[in-house]
Amino acid sequence: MSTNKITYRDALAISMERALANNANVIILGQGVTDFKGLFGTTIGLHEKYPNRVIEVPLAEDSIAGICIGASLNGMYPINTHIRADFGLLVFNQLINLAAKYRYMFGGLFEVPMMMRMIIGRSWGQGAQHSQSLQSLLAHIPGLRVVMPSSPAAILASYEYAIEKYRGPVVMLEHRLLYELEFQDDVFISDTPLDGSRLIREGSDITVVATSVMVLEAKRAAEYLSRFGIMIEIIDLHSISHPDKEMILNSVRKTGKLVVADTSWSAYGVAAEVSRIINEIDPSMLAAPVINLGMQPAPCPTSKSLEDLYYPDVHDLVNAAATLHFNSFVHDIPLPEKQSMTDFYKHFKGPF
Amino acid sequence: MSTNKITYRDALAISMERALANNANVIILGQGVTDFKGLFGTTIGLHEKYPNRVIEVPLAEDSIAGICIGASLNGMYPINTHIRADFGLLVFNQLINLAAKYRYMFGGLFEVPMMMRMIIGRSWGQGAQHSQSLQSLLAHIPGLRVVMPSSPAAILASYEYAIEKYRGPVVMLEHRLLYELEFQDDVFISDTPLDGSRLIREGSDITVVATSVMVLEAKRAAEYLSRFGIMIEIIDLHSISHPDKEMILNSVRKTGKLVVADTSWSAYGVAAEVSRIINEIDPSMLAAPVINLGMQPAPCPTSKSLEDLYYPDVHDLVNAAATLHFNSFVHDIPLPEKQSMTDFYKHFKGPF
Amino acid sequence: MDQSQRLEYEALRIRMVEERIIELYPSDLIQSPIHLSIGQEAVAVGVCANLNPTDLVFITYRGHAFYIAKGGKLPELFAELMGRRDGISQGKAGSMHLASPIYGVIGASAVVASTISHAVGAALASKIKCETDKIFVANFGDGAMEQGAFYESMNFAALHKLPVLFLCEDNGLAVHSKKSERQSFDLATLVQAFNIPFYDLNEGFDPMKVFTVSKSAVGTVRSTQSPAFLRIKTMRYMEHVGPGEDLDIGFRPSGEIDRWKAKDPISNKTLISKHRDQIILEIDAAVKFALDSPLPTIEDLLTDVY
Amino acid sequence: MDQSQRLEYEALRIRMVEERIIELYPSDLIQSPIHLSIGQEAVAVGVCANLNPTDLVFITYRGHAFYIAKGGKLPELFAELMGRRDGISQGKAGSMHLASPIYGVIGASAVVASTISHAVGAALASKIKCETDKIFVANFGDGAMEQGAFYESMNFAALHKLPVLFLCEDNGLAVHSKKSERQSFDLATLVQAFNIPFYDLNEGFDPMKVFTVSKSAVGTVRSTQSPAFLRIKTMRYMEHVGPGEDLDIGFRPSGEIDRWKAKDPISNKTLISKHRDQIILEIDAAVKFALDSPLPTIEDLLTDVY
Ligand SMILES: Cc1ncc(C[n+]2csc(CCOP(=O)(O)OP(=O)(O)O)c2C)c(N)n1
Ligand SMILES: Cc1ncc(C[n+]2csc(CCOP(=O)(O)OP(=O)(O)O)c2C)c(N)n1
Ligand SMILES: [Mg+2]
Ligand SMILES: [Mg+2]
Repeated sequence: MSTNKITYRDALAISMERALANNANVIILGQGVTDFKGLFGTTIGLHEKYPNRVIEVPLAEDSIAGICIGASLNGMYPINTHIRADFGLLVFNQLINLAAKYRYMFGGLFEVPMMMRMIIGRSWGQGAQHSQSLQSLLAHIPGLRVVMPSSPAAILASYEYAIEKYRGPVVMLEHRLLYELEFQDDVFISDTPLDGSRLIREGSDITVVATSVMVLEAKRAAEYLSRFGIMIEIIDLHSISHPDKEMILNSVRKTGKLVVADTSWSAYGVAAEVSRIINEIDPSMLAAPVINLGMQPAPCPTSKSLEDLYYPDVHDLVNAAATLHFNSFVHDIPLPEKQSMTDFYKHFKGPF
Repeated sequence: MSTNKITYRDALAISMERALANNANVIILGQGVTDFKGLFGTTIGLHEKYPNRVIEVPLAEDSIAGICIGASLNGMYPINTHIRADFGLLVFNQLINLAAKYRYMFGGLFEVPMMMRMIIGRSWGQGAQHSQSLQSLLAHIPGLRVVMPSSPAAILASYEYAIEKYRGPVVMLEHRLLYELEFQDDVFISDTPLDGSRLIREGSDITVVATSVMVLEAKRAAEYLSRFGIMIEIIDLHSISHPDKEMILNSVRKTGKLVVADTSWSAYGVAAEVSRIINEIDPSMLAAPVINLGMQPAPCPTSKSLEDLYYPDVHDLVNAAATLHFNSFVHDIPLPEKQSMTDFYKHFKGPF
Repeated sequence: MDQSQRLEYEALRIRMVEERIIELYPSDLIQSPIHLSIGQEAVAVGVCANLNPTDLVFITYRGHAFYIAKGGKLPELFAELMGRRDGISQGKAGSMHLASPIYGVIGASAVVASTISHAVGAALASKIKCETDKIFVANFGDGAMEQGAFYESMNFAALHKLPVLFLCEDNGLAVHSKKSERQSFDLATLVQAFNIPFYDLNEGFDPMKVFTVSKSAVGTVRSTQSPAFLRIKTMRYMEHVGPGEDLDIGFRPSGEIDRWKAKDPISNKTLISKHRDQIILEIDAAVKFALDSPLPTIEDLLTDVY
Repeated sequence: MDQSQRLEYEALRIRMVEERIIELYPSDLIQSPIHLSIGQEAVAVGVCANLNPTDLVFITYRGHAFYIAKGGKLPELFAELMGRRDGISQGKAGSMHLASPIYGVIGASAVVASTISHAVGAALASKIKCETDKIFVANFGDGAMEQGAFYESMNFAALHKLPVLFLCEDNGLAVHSKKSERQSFDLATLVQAFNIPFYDLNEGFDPMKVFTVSKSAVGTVRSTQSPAFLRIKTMRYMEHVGPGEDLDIGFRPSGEIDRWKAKDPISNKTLISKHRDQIILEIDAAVKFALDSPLPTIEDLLTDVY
């Protein structure tokens, strides 16, 4: 699928609308899905059109997740929303102990097709409890598909596939910072868009494996570095639970140098998993140490001055790539200013 | 601390008893902590001795975890038990969104010293919901100390330190299969036993990094292989959140060959993290691909015939080490029979 | 047989299945934690006699009785308990995760209270599909009512007027812990707070009384397509998990079980001698089926993960 | 001033602090989501006037009013909102995570209902320490009562007879969702199920009425060292989060707020003009303190993690 000039939010809204229109079994359950803000504009008007199938819910995440499993067992395709991924921690019992295991545990007697949409918060003082990225926790668990779409095309392809073709539980981790952005030349073609990664840009010098909003930062870094003749290859990990290992291996075989840029912490995170993938096959493809960029090893602070230091961005990516390229922390590439990503993409002041 | 001929269970019982005796602020809350089975024999008689401080609780994991945080904020040292780590998923909101962040989020105004004891189940048909090992999920989160003690000495040292000296939330992942075992020449000396790893055995050929019960399997494999002149170095990871990186790096620098043997799944797990630790410093220390042994990528099946295939054991460890040693899947080392670990250690039939 | 005799027969059949499980246990053929319903059979048979095959029940790890009462077959049950390829779930489930979709038994969970919300969700689906004939039974123990998920589920079911029967099998124990150590609420008042009709029965040993009260409760749910609550007091004769008893340990009031047994028609000699031989034959055949079934292999290990 | 005047003064002071926050907001000096208590101030001042400094309150992301009413200082508050080094928590907390341990304000959480159990746990500790003079206030909104954690907390507090005041600040809304879309229970009956004394007040605009009813509720908790429940109906004048109003969107019954404001003594002109200047001076000084405070730096980034 290819999209032009639509925002990430548009793609989500289109996906939700199409799902309801095309499939009478789709239901959407979540806090705020029926109100005038419609979960950051992704469900506006849908309750009016499908009053029985777009359902406002009590503040009771655990049971709502279980209700979705029950509805799925009885023929529905539930889409359960969480305005912050952090609140998703309340559904870990249902998601991990039940949904992920349901098919296997009963030897294939049941299936529980359903989707959890979890939105990752960032900036404007979201703080420690509105900013977490839980992809590695969920991707550790067999039975779950965990996807971090980084563009409208990724959303359109993978949401439709999940809802129409796939028969298990899927967790979609959306990034709030991307919602307002328009994308150009955004193409995503895949027969199985819940699996695999996306080659975003080819380059011969350094591989950057990135997730979600970090894919955009990687693009900015790559453009910047190309001016200095350093060619970055960018892989959008996309399917966190089922990445394209061959794509990663082939790229690192070519470049020998790797930066991983993730939205969460590095320890036991995406950075760790990418190193595992390489080391199980052939660590000698790495010509240099891997540089991993993620959140600082602390809860997220609220103050903007700390938050800007907390998250890695284009500045850190350029520095990492230059360090690898020149095999030295001291290099001649001038670093782009450490400018808040929020300021760059859009002056984000809510709604939250 | 050094122990001789006491069981893992004894060490837990001693730790609980000493904690209550030495520190009037210690309270133990959990299902079954006051009954005659006393959480697999680790709290027997304590309620009779400390009726107000050893407290049976309703089946309400979420609020009990919160109650522990509240009690901690008001001066207690709560020990909260979970008879299966799987039920720990119900406390992820309190543990991750609250306990782990409490000190940082309030800029150091509060501390929440407390301990979660989570027991990992295995064998005799525990199945998908009584067998999980959640270390990597928890160790991803800054603010938590996550420890997997593999012996009585490790328990005695780290529980006492956690309760008497450390001022934050600690998760202890105990392994049910170890409870009945006696240990000899079991020594653990550390000033900060919630951090760091343990060098269990020195060897020049292959490094095995193992967790929990896999440390014991690694020892069996090492003894077996020593008969064939293959010398295994064993590192017990011990502190999953704060492993001794230098110890791992030094060992792999020496051997060039690495096997990671963990109690959970490999993806986004301990296996991944160990590779991250190496690759951030110098992947060239690896002379061969890493072999990672963990649970098969599926929920845990109940049937013993499947369960025996599901978990890695001494057979797989010997095979992995021999493969690395001879740089070939085809090697001359006869493999020890794939015998159920349960059968080997003790014929385990409950109590559950 | 009249209704009462049929119910007693069904209850006896369940008891004899579980007694066979106990008999087999020392052989290690069944390598699975077992939570027996001995003493509680009347609940399952009395309630299920009011259900249609299309009604769905959502059960727990203590699920043998409901599995059988709702129509689940014995050969597949024994094969599952023995971890065999021809078990209900090919040996992947074991005793704690029974299910029988064709008879309306949805998957049992070993996490307390975790399927209550599933029943509510299935009922929501039914309402959205404009079905008016089905009901959904959430079966749980007294301990499960301490979980927030139970409360949240009642709120949602009452709010959306969903055809759910909340069925509490109240044996007064959670493992070894008594209700007074765990609960401070009056159940009738709690349920009333949600304006959910409350049915209560103390004589859970009597299949016919269970049948009668659940006829009303099930009828209410079916006709109003709204939730009702049924609490049945019952008695667990055996230990919480495992094949033994736990009487001599002294944590249970002595005589409690004996007094209950004296009123329990399934312990009745005449009933037993009348049906014994036939049921034994049936169980023998089921056990044979299980023993003849192969164990699953590496080929099965990674199927159905997703 | 008499009690009533003092309470009105306190409420006005809180309102003026929040009005200053609104004023400052467009400057981007406060880069933090803000959940204002404007319209709800009477609850905080009326309840806290019955509390001792050693009593602990457990608050929420909508915490400015309780923070101030319990004694929290304004300079550190403004510095915290502006993310400064001299803020309550050095800028790491922001508006959603206020606290003031010396005045008995324990850390606010932005996860709905997540601190109710903390109050219960602190009360448990107090009981174990044989204290008999302290009480613990769990403050939460109407929406929080849908969370299982709320129910579990009531069960535990009632079971162990803990000195907890469950205080529901009932503004009828969770973000934009009305109670009728979320709740099916009758609160009085629910609370009664736990045998917890229930106090209810509709006139949450009146600080003196709040004071009086909470005097009884607090008194009950203190004297019985057992839980009590106090629900106070109140009105959120502003949007759920942010500095604006949400009246013209049409999801709230029109006139609802105006009718409430008409009864709200804090909107009273005489009161305002009497205290205005003095409070402005105090707030000016607090804002100045905040503006003079440096921003935290990389040195602060990784402190206090553990
Ligand atoms: C969430 C959770 N906590 C604890 C356990 C351990 N456990 C298994 S059964 C049980 C008792 C449940 O009591 P009840 O609901 O009354 O059911 P009964 O066993 O009496 O049928 C407990 C605590 C569990 N399985 N799940
Ligand atoms: C567990 C959780 N779910 C959802 C949210 C998003 N959220 C923030 S405030 C709020 C409404 C809470 O309503 P109420 O408890 O009545 O408090 P009020 O905001 O009205 O003071 C919601 C749903 C959250 N913060 N935490
Ligand atoms: Mg029970
Ligand atoms: Mg509210």
